[in-house]
Amino acid sequence: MTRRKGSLGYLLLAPAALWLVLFFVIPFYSLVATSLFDPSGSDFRGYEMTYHWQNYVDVVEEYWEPMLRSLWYGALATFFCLILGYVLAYAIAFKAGRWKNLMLVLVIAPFFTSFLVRTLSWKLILADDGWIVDFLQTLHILGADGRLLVTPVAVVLGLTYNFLPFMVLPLYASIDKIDHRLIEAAGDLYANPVVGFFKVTWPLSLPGVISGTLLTFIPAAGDYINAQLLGGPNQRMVGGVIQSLFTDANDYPSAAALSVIMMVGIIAMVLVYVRRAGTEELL
Amino acid sequence: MRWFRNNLVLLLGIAVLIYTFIPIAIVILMSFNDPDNRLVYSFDGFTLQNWLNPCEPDGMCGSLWTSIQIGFLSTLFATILGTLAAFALVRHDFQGRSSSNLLIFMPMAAPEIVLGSSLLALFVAAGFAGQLGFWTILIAHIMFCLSFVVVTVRARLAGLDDNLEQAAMDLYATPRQTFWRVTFPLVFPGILGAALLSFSLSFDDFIITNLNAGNTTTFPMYVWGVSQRGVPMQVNVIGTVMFMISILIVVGGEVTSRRRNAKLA
Amino acid sequence: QGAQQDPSLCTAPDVSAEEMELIISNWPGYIDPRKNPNGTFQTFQSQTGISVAYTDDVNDNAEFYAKVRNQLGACEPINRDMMMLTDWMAARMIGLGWIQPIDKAKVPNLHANLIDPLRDKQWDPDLEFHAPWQSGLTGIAYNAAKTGEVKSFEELLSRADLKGRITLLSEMRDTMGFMLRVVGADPKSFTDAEWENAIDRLRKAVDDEHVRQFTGNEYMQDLAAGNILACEAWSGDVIQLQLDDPNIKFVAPEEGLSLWSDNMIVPNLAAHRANAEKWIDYYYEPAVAAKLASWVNYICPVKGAREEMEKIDPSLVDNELIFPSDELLANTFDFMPLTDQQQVKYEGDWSDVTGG
Amino acid sequence: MSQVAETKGADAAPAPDATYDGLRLRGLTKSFAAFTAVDDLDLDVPRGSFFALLGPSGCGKTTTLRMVAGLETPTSGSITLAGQDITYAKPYKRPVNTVFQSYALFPHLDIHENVAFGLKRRKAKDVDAQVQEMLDLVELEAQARKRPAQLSGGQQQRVALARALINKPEVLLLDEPLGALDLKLRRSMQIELKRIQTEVGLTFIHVTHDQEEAMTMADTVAVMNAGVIEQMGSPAELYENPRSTFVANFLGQSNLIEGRVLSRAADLVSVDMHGINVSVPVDRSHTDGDMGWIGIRPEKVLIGEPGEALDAPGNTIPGGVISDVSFVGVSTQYLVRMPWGQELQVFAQNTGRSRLFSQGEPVELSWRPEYAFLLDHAQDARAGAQKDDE
Amino acid sequence: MSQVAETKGADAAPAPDATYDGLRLRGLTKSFAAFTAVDDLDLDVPRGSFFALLGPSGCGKTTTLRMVAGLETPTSGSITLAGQDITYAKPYKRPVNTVFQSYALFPHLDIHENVAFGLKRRKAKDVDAQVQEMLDLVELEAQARKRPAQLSGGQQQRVALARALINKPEVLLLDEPLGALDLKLRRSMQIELKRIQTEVGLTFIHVTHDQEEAMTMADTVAVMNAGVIEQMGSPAELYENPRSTFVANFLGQSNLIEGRVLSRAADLVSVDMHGINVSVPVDRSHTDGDMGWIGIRPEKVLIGEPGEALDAPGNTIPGGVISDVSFVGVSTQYLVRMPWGQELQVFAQNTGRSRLFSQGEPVELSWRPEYAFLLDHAQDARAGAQKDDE
Ligand SMILES: Nc1ncnc2c1ncn2[C@@H]1O[C@H](COP(=O)(O)OP(=O)(O)OP(=O)(O)O)[C@@H](O)[C@H]1O
Ligand SMILES: Nc1ncnc2c1ncn2[C@@H]1O[C@H](COP(=O)(O)OP(=O)(O)OP(=O)(O)O)[C@@H](O)[C@H]1O
Ligand SMILES: [Mg+2]
Ligand SMILES: [Mg+2]
Repeated sequence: MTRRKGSLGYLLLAPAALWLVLFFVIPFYSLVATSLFDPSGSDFRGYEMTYHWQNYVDVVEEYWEPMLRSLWYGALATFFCLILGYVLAYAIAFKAGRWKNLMLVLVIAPFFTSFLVRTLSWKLILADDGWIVDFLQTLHILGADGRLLVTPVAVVLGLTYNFLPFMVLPLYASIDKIDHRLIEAAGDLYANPVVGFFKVTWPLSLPGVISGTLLTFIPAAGDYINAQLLGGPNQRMVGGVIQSLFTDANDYPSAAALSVIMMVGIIAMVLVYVRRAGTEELL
Repeated sequence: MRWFRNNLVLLLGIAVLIYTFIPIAIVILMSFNDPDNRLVYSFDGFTLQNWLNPCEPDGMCGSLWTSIQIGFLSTLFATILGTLAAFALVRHDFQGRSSSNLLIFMPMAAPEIVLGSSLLALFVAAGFAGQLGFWTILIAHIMFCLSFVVVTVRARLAGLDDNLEQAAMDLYATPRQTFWRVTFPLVFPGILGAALLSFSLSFDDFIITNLNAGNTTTFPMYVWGVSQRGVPMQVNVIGTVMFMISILIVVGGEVTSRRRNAKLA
Repeated sequence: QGAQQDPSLCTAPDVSAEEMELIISNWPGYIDPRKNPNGTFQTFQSQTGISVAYTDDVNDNAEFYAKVRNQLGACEPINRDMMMLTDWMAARMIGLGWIQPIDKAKVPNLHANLIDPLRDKQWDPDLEFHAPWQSGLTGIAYNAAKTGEVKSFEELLSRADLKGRITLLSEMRDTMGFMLRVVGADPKSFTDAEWENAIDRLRKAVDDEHVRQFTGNEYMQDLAAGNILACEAWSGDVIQLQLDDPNIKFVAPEEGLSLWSDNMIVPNLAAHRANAEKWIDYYYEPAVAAKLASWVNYICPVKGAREEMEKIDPSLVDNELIFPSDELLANTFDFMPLTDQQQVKYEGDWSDVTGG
Repeated sequence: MSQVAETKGADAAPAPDATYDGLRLRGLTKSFAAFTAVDDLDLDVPRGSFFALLGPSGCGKTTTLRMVAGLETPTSGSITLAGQDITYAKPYKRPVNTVFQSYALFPHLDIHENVAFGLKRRKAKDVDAQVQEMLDLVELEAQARKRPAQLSGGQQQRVALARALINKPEVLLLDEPLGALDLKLRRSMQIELKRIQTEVGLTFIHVTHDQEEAMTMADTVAVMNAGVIEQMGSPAELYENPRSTFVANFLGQSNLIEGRVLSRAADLVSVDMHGINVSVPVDRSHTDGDMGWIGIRPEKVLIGEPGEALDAPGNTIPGGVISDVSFVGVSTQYLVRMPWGQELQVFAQNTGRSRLFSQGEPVELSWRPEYAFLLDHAQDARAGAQKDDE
Repeated sequence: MSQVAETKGADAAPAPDATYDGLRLRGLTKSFAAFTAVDDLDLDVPRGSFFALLGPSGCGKTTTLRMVAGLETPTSGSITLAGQDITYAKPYKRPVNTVFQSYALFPHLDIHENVAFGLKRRKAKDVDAQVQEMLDLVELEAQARKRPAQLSGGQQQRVALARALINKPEVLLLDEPLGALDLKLRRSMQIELKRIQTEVGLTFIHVTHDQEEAMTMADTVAVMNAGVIEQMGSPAELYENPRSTFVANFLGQSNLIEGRVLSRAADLVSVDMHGINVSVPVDRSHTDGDMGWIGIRPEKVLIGEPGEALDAPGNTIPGGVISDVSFVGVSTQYLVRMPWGQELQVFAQNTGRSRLFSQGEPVELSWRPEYAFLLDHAQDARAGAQKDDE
């Protein structure tokens, strides 16, 4: 599809861009500034700008572990979301018929209830002497004193659950527009459903896959609340570290530095990923 | 058996849906809960009390109303701005397209706490310290919903061939008409998805909201607050109602549109 | 310098006389039902004719600090006349000069009725800036149905059968106070070395996965649901739990108890200071205090409330956790005020261990 | 002829029999909601034959092919290929390929990859060479690396053709595969198709609106109408001896003149046509009522000045008047109004030998009896004819 | 003829002049990356004329139409309509509608809404009535409430036609609008199109691969090849008197026989054709070299037994041998091998009058000089002819 040249593009982009510049870029700029403040500053003594790049080195040394963990959990959650989400989106787009819109809203409806309540429910379900754990224990998938809560499993499950819609909706949006006759053609040309899927459906749905994975991975990797409620000290994610550095320790420079690193890191990964997927033109 | 094979995907899809419903089931159940103790979240007995006076807990319904208003407004604006931007990014070529893309992704990656407080700092610096509340929350929500809208709409827009738009133009449709009569209907699923996402995002956001709320209270803020002293079961009522309403709206829409079609045919 | 302000310079004209209003931020569920016509809240409004805008948006001291520091630090209004914050946070804000003094003459009840254990705080010895709203004890709670008595923190952190089934509180001072005691230091005054000891001890417990989580009030849920057997707990909550599960027990650990209070303080630029003082004085009337205590079940900081309680709810009169005996309080400690570097360092260490 | 016989036989015993080695449809029906697109259709396509399917727009051709390809599940009926039932077999399991009327090219693959698709799926050897060859054949070597969207309509159609053809399937379904090509290109594609079909001995089912194409290429032609097969047979047979007014009008043009049967001799049926006595061979008479339609092809009608000796024994009809003349490359087309008011069509080749007649001139018509045919009077004389606005 | 003149004139002064009230293209060029689809094209379409555009697949017809419709911006050149430059005017501002080769129906609207689209945009009155009428015209009344996806190919094409036609635009661009229709339907649609065009006096630019269609319907036919116009003129003129081998081969068939110009008289050019002396009228001779191609249409060639008197004065060529006979409905096609080895095509109508010749028989050919034409020897004798695999 051809991209039109000319100023209309700017015109369309302007409002959103302006908004983001005002309410994101400027704050982000002050964030970067903060990350270079002298770490010995405090609300009592004030902060002075000493371009203290050391902050970055320090936080990396200090917190590389939760950083990696975040990326890892984020990736896992994204992966599971992709699998679950694709099935669901595909079913809605091609099989739901007249129930399309209903199913679509059903996907998101559970998320109109408060996050906290949902998580409390999960805690009830996954409770140490809840039936799921018992079940898994009887199957000896879990040890006798094994548990789900406060384990990586619980955290990833929480992430997967809470970010599923961010995967499904974009996926649906792009699967829905695939011309069914192409899939028929593939079948006619000896592609069994599986091959047909990977040779035709999948490539044609790539825009959705890209968007979906981005919408899932980026916030999931930055999330901390799931880790805090469903995980323990050993599952903390970088988001949580930033949270506590900021609110509890009031170590604003470190918090800022860590944030910047995290953002840049995630975005970098994203770009690499998009290049890998060979879909720059989608950006 | 063949039926089963043909509908396998649909069945799997429904299975996934059910997975997303598990917690809701509990929420619905809990909305009928008669708790022995307000600190403990467990089903102790059946009652209709929660349904009969859902607004009993101090300030809950007020905060809910605030959240709904903010949810709708931010969804509206974010969806409009975001859709426009998505069009710009997919359909147009201009200097700094790729950097605009970065600009779109950054907010999604920003940790809420720092983002929220930098934003607060901005408001204070701009002398809005006194006016913190509804509007500042709205501004913030639009800001972080935008990215999600853009990316979602783009998923629909990418590779959508422009033959049909050309046909429309050829049939005297001005760009605006072309958009509303042809492009929009074709892109609608994407926009709908984006809108739904924005609403759930806005409706569930705690940290950024909390920082910029002044002494306005949104529903999530309320829930976080009370959770310290035990969640009142009415919260589940609200959850259930929100869930039901969203479904009713769709079903209603479906039915009416069917009727209209029926009449036409 | 820094974000520090001078309260005397950062004031707003008191318009209490013209507009009979009062804006309060408090912890959730920290007051008897406001809708109740003869509850303390309505009574105050009808007596004084002041309409109170009451929001319970204080979920956490640090979080609240983040919420207001930009404004207060720049001598900008936060549109509140009063908020209830825990000792150390109140102390910090007072230290930063963000808090307005309370006119001694306007609050006779406070000075008359405040119970002795809460007087003479290092950071505000003669109640110039703060007035305790409610107080509480931090100790150990355990589920007698599932495990034997847990007498001490030592035990809590080492007993094999508790491995992975205990939680500690996520506020640094709560937990570290005990940790310092465990390593034989005094929370009221300790050295960095002692701190290191204490934090290491804790880190060990965490690394062995002996400690399951660091929580806010969620521990109640887990304790009741049986996910955990014992935990560090706040007295008021335990009373609540006991109501339907007598097996939940609160013990004063051998290391002692930490006694804390949430304090009413008036921020800079508050527009209704006089009304705020009316509020304070009102809640220091024993009858009112008793009514409040009977509902929130925390330690009531008001002398004479116990007698009043006889009339309201005799069952609570002898409850040590509401009207603690002197011997119980004899064994309490509180946490020394921290310089801001200490604050940053210790909280930093803390969040490294707890994962935040 | 044989096919027709078989169909007949099958009507009697509709059970698909395992011995038949071609493609056999029995009682095939497809309904969309209320609308029945294909209606209890019986068809036999002998293995290795070039089978043409003709029919008006919307008569169910594509639907039929889609059912054979397995892309549409029949509402009822059965499809057997070489004796085994494939009614419900999955598309990718059938040795059948389709050239889709709507092309259905893969937009994300370039031309080369599109054409290679089928072979790759079956792990064929030297794919590239074959694809090259096939692209040469459809004259698209130059476009190999373009995306479908960058091709012209006709080029896209050729890609669709190549993509199916390259697989050399047992049965190839061609749904108007040459409709978007210019005459010359179409002709050479026809030759290629025919060559491949005969060389490899494939079965082609070819839907086309180009009757000449059907006539020249197919061994068997079936005319379909409103979801059913009207007549089936060799091209010449269908053209020379149509069995129904629909076929008579739909395939080429026919003059249908009302007539009353006078007598049926052993070999001739003699008919009174508006007072003129004409005769029709028995094997060309398809009605046993005593009224009928006498049919004659326009190019079989000779035209001449009144009294001019036309070398056609019998059947001379006087009193015609030229009411319209139109010039069409190869020949001139006359409309002649007859005494009984009907207008008859006459084609005369522009050999430049016989002179052209002009409007209003009186003429005499005539034709040889063996070219006429007699149809059931119950049928609509205009069935299948073009509805021009009278 | 006039158009050609105009084109010529314009070549001299390519400035689009404001007086011309038709559609005028000047130096129109469209390149996709390296590839040039339309190459410096000049064209004049008089107002109210029915203009047919013929050309091989991929020669640039659609691209040209798209530029006229404003859907493609020309790389260079200008488009003027009724004197005013619309080269860069917005599509929706042009009084031009298109029947898209790929239909481009709106999938989310039903047929009725699709057809109504244009009228609604222009706030027309009694839309429904008009739409009804139009749907009747294309015989889709029954389908009004179906979605495009539920229609057959031909039905979709008719919707596309109706959707554009209903707007009665000044200029209507038809890109193979009838390609997917069966013969009869196509004929009646042709009649309707012609009727509307003349009644309302619209300008139609009609791309088609059906040469008979072009011949019968168009006032002017242009033959396009590789992005340029080869020849333009009335149908008869193009057919009778082609100026280039491409046109001669592309429009119908031609026998092109090498010859050496002997002498050029006032009215006749006489040419030596492999030893036989044939003559060609001057106005039919399009070369001034001394070699040339003598062209003659197959149906203009008479065939007879050796010595049989063929009533064609002059130009009798003996020594032919029938090398192939094929039967095509209306006529029989012979291939005759001539003494100099070339095979000539001969069409004989099946009047049943002259007897059929069979393969191997010796025959004599002949034609009237006024039917022959002479072409530039520099051109490829096979240009535009079908490339069959010899
Ligand atoms: N977007 C494009 N990019 C590259 N080449 C293109 C593009 N569009 C068309 N072409 C080329 O331009 C040439 C002309 O295309 P056009 O569609 O005008 O042909 P056409 O005359 O309409 O052919 P047909 O009769 O098959 O429709 C073709 O060779 C085609 O490959
Ligand atoms: N999905 C559908 N829903 C309803 N009706 C349909 C559907 N698909 C096809 N039809 C109808 O079935 C009939 C046959 O369609 P089909 O495509 O087989 O026609 P066709 O013979 O291929 O015509 P054409 O020559 O125009 O392609 C048409 O009248 C069409 O309207
Ligand atoms: Mg079809
Ligand atoms: Mg074209």
